Amino acid sequence: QTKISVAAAADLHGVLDRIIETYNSEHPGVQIDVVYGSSGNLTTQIEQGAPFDVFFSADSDFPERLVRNGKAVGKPLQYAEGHIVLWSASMDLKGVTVQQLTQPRFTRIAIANPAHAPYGKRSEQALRAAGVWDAVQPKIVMGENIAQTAQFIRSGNAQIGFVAESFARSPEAKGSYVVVPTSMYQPLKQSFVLTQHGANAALAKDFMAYVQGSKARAVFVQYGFYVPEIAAPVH
Amino acid sequence: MGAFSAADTQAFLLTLRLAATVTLLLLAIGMPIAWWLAHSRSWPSRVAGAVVALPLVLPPTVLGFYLLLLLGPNGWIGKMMASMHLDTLPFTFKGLVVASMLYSLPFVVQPLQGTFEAIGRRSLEVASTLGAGPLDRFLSVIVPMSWPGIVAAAVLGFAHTIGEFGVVMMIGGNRPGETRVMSIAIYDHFEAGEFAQANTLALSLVVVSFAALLAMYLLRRKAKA
Amino acid sequence: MGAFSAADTQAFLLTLRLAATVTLLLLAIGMPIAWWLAHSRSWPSRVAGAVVALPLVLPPTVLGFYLLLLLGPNGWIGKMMASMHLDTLPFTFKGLVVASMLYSLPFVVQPLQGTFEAIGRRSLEVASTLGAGPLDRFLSVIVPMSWPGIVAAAVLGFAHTIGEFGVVMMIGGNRPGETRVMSIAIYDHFEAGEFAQANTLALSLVVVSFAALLAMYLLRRKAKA
Amino acid sequence: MSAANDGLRAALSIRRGALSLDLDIALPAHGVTVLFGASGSGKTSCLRAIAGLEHSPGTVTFKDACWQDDARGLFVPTYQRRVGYVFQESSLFDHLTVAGNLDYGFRRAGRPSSIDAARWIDDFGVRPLLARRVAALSGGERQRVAIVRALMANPRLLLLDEPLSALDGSAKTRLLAELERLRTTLPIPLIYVSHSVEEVARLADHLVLLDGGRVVAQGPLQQTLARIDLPCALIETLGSVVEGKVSALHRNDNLMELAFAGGTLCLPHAEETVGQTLRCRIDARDVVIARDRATASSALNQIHCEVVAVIAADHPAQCLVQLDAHGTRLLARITWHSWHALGLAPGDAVWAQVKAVALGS
Amino acid sequence: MSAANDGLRAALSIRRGALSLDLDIALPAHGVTVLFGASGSGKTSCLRAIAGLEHSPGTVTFKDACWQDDARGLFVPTYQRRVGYVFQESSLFDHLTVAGNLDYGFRRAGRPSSIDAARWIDDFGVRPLLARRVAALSGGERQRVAIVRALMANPRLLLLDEPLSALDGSAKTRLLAELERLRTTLPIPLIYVSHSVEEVARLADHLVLLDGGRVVAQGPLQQTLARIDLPCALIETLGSVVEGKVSALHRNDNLMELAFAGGTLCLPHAEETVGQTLRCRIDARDVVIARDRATASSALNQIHCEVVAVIAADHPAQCLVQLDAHGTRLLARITWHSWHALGLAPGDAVWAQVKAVALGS
Ligand SMILES: Nc1ncnc2c1ncn2[C@@H]1O[C@H](COP(=O)(O)OP(=O)(O)OP(=O)(O)O)[C@@H](O)[C@H]1O
Ligand SMILES: Nc1ncnc2c1ncn2[C@@H]1O[C@H](COP(=O)(O)OP(=O)(O)OP(=O)(O)O)[C@@H](O)[C@H]1O
Ligand code: MOO
Ligand SMILES: [Mg+2]
Ligand SMILES: [Mg+2]
Repeated sequence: QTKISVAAAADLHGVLDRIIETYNSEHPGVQIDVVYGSSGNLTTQIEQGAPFDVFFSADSDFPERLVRNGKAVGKPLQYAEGHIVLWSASMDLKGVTVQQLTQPRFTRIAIANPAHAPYGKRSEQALRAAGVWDAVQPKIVMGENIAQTAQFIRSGNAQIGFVAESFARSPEAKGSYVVVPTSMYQPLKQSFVLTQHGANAALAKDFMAYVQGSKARAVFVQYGFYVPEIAAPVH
Repeated sequence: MGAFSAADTQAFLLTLRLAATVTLLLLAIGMPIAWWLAHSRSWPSRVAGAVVALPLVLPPTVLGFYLLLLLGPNGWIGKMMASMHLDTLPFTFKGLVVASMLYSLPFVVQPLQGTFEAIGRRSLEVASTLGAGPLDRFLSVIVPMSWPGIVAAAVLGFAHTIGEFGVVMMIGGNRPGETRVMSIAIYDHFEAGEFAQANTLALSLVVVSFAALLAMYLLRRKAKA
Repeated sequence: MGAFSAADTQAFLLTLRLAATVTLLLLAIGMPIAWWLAHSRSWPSRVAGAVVALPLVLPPTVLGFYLLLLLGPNGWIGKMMASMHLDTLPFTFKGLVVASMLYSLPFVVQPLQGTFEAIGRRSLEVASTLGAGPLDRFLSVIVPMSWPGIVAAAVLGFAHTIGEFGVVMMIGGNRPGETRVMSIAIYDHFEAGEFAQANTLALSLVVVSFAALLAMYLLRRKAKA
Repeated sequence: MSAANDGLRAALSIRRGALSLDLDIALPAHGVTVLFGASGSGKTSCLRAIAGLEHSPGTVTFKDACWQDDARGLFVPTYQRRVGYVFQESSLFDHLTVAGNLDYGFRRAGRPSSIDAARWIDDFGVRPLLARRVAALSGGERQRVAIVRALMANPRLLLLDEPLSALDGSAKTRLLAELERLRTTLPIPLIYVSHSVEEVARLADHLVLLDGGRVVAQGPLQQTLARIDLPCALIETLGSVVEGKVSALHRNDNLMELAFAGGTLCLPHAEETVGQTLRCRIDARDVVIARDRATASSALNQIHCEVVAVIAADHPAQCLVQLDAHGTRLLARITWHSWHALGLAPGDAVWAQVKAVALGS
Repeated sequence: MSAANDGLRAALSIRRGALSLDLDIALPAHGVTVLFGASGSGKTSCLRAIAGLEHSPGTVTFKDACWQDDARGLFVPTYQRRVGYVFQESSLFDHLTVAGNLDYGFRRAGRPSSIDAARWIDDFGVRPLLARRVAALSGGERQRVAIVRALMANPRLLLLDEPLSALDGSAKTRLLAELERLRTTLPIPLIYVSHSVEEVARLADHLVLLDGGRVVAQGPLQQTLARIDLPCALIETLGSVVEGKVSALHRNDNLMELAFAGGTLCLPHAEETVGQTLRCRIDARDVVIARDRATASSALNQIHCEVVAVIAADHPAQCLVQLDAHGTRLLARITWHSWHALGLAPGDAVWAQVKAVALGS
């Protein structure tokens, strides 16, 4: 088998492509297709029979839901930890805190949809922790997933918003960002799982092992993720 | 079956408001355009025909992509609006109206054009000899004679706007009461795994729509008989 | 401007294949349906009219939602297909064809119905007296006389399929060469921040589409003249 | 009316809005049947029912085929009846040229070699129009194309709904002559709707008179014309028809003599030959009644007759005098003033004077 | 043709496919002008250009208004010309009832009280149809509705394109009588397209003859009819028209006498009154020429005439004899046989015999 299909959370845009590139250079002749989306969307699709072999979620809840439903095999494994930042393409955010988002100069605040994008859920946690969730409601615009949310900010349509740190630190990213203290939200235990569809795919298992290897972890770090010392089963 | 939440009701009403606004505006501008396209054989009208039809073949995501760039604060329309101290259009109801009008224009113009082309010149000539000027002829001959086409245009325009998802996804921002229309709300429920709520919402839309369509069909046949 | 990658080419061709397949199938089944709707005044035909029009007012997400529930491994059609050892339809090209046909059906039927209604009975009566049976009359009278309507139906159906995003998003699964159509590919580029590639792809679609539309418009006017 | 009929038999009950027409007709398998009646009397409705374009309850049989029998649930669709139909209003296909229109039925009939299409195209003056679009034809041109188109479809029965009403005098004369020729050469029966007396006289072998929603009379032309129980307006419009044999030609004067039981009529000669059977209609108003044979008058024909009856004409000043010339009925419309001045009474012997030219065209 | 004209003046160069018609006509401000010509001679094209439905190069003026002057780039659109137009083919609005059709132009004319709509509706027999859908009308009914609709739009000029061709005999007679009445009561000019001689004779005050793409003659009716330079076929179809005054009524016989310069004609009487000017057409074939005055004949009218000229008629057996009855031209169509038998020659004194009934309807 030379071809597998991977479903990945939208925050992995870039980093996963890079990892597959390096994997490919070591395993010529194999093909790994990636589909990005919000973790919730991908989970629902897998539940409905979408033929993905591996699922990279932005958190650990969605992979666990798949395991519970019998749509995935084995335990979800954490491959990285994700953090959120406040990012703007046009403003200097030095010293800006989440509390200050109520200021009138921020007319539009972009977040991912908390209903099915883990990054959105974390953004909501941070806003609630700051006590401004209700106050900023009229300014909130939601992206379907974190990548679309980043687009709202990148194109200037929203002056500011919450994105994965990886987006704000990517080489092409313009503007400035400030880190949101991890005390204000639960950092994302980004986990992946082998799906029912991929249960017998040797290539999938091999690729999953590769992702946990040191080379891949280096790439994650390079793109702004945090990598746990040991890729141990979550919980 | 899940409950019909206040948020869902809001999405429902917003959708109807959007579709109604867009349909009325489109009928108003679509009729003269369709008439022109139906009866002129000049070069400009042919090119215009193709331009009007363009949104037909553009995926909503393409349209949304360009609209976001064009209407956003860095786009030239966005800059123009900002210089006039107007809000930029993305993430607003007005923005959805503009986008949906662009998107649904051909769906209104095409059926109108089809019926207009089917109306022979004779009826218009007769009306002229009976003293009816151009506008009068339009209202007293063309409109009643092309009634089925107008109904079709309105239904297509309305429906296409209700069903619009891609463009709204790109430039809506999912704002309750402003840009969170039904299609988005259902998608959200679905993605969140809230099948019951998705089902309630979808079913209510199906029932209401079907009732409206059926009524329209029965009325339309009555009018013909 | 970004490069036109192999993946993009694949998406482009896949989209054209999907739209062409769907349009041909829809014209084939849409014509008899439209004729029936245009000329029968029976109750069943009125209800059928409303049913055919239903996808018009359904957001693609609703349609996609129900299709997924119905065609998926837990839906009754899905189970039926599984018991016949057939692949389930969601996330396959065939599935997209089925979904797009449902979705675009009214866009083909409505303009056809409009032109068919505009054709008087007399021409058909004349053809009867000249020995033309029902199918013959259809091909030799109705089709040539309703040419503008048929072209409109084909263009609308084709375009609506090309532009489809919501349904594909729900049941496509974004599989390269199988279900990753243009609208999805552009959205992906957009999300990935690959504006240049999104732009290339979108622009190529615009250019090709506009050329096709323009050619069609010019031809159509020629035929009329 | 016999049930065993080798022509067309239609028993239909036609209801359309105000119209309520109970039709029961039996038409011969050959020759021309004219359906005659006022506007709105149901002529078109009748043709449509025969062609199967309208389904009125009843039965229709044609020769060996049963086209409609509601008792048996039988209704043969129009296209299988092979009836040619020339509609009252123009009915050409807009999307085809004239040639395309003509070929439409011709092709479907299998372009039979028995059909001399070229001749009809010439006879009806359609050749110069072949390449035209239908929209570029005048009213008369359209109708000619429609007639040729119907003929070329090789029908078993030809229905014509006032085919000449859109034509002007000379075109009408030409077409009428053409139709008269068709009448003798076409091997199929024609049903011809008309409210023109001239057309009736020239074409009809068989006459069906419609009035007030019913068939007031039907039968062979002569018999029907001789009936005195018909409304006088009808009798008057119909006039009389003399049928005889050409007995002599006067080539110098371009005249010929037509011999019939009641005598000889002198009338203009065209291409007729001696011995040929000919029919000639005499308008009641063209007949002058005189007590004596006239001399030195341009009224060439003087026929000795007996006055049979007199009835009031439509106009109060006039009366209709039925004359008998050895078995042939003649009809004269004269004023009551003349009737009295001449002291006429049934049984009187008189001379009926008819100008040769009145008998001509 | 004077440039200062208070009626309609049209100088147009009409090109439509094969048709190439150079029109230059000046019509009086009152009365009926009949455009007469064969099928395809351009009558309809002409009306359309006058109504502004077609833009052929040239100029059109009507009374004080200039409707078209290409030199000045002027072209008044149809709806501002206020011309009534009755089309050759039915042209009712399908989406309206009969009443809706009638009201369409009436409303736009401001429903003027000067228009006695109710009377026209009754006169043309349209009242029972008012609530009908247009699809449920017979051919004749449609045309009647179209005429009333045009009248009710209160036009300044009425154009009628063969309005009677779809009608049967009796309906035609009735409508023709109605149009004749209109002719005298309507204060506006009518242009009437026709190829029926009867209609010409009954309605025309002014005649425009079209043939082969040009105007072969135009002018007041009598003058135009008297011209001998016209094609004989035309002369023959036109016949002659006698205009005189009603001089006596014979109520018992329902007859009346019409006195004119050449004598007296006796003809059926309807509602005419003594002193009324009346016009009566005499078909050439209805005139019998005799050397002597006939006695005991039902031919009531005998007029003393002089033979003016003889020309060959269309049929080789026949000739057309022009007679002069004290200034009124009469035309007789007789056979050459009779011409020779009677030994006629120009200058001879003869009796022209015409039946009273031939003059009637
Ligand atoms: N669909 C209809 N609904 C109601 N009445 C109708 C319908 N069709 C015809 N009629 C009426 O039926 C009568 C007969 O119509 P038909 O067309 O058969 O007459 P016709 O004899 O052909 O007359 P014409 O010589 O004017 O063509 C008319 O009075 C007409 O108004
Ligand atoms: N659009 C056109 N293109 C080409 N030829 C045309 C067009 N319209 C009319 N003609 C031709 O012009 C001629 C005159 O047409 P028109 O309709 O004016 O004749 P008409 O005198 O009204 O005849 P009719 O008595 O048959 O109605 C005809 O020979 C016709 O074929
Ligand atoms: O699952 Mo996401 O990356 O929060 O859209
Ligand atoms: Mg009829
Ligand atoms: Mg004409």
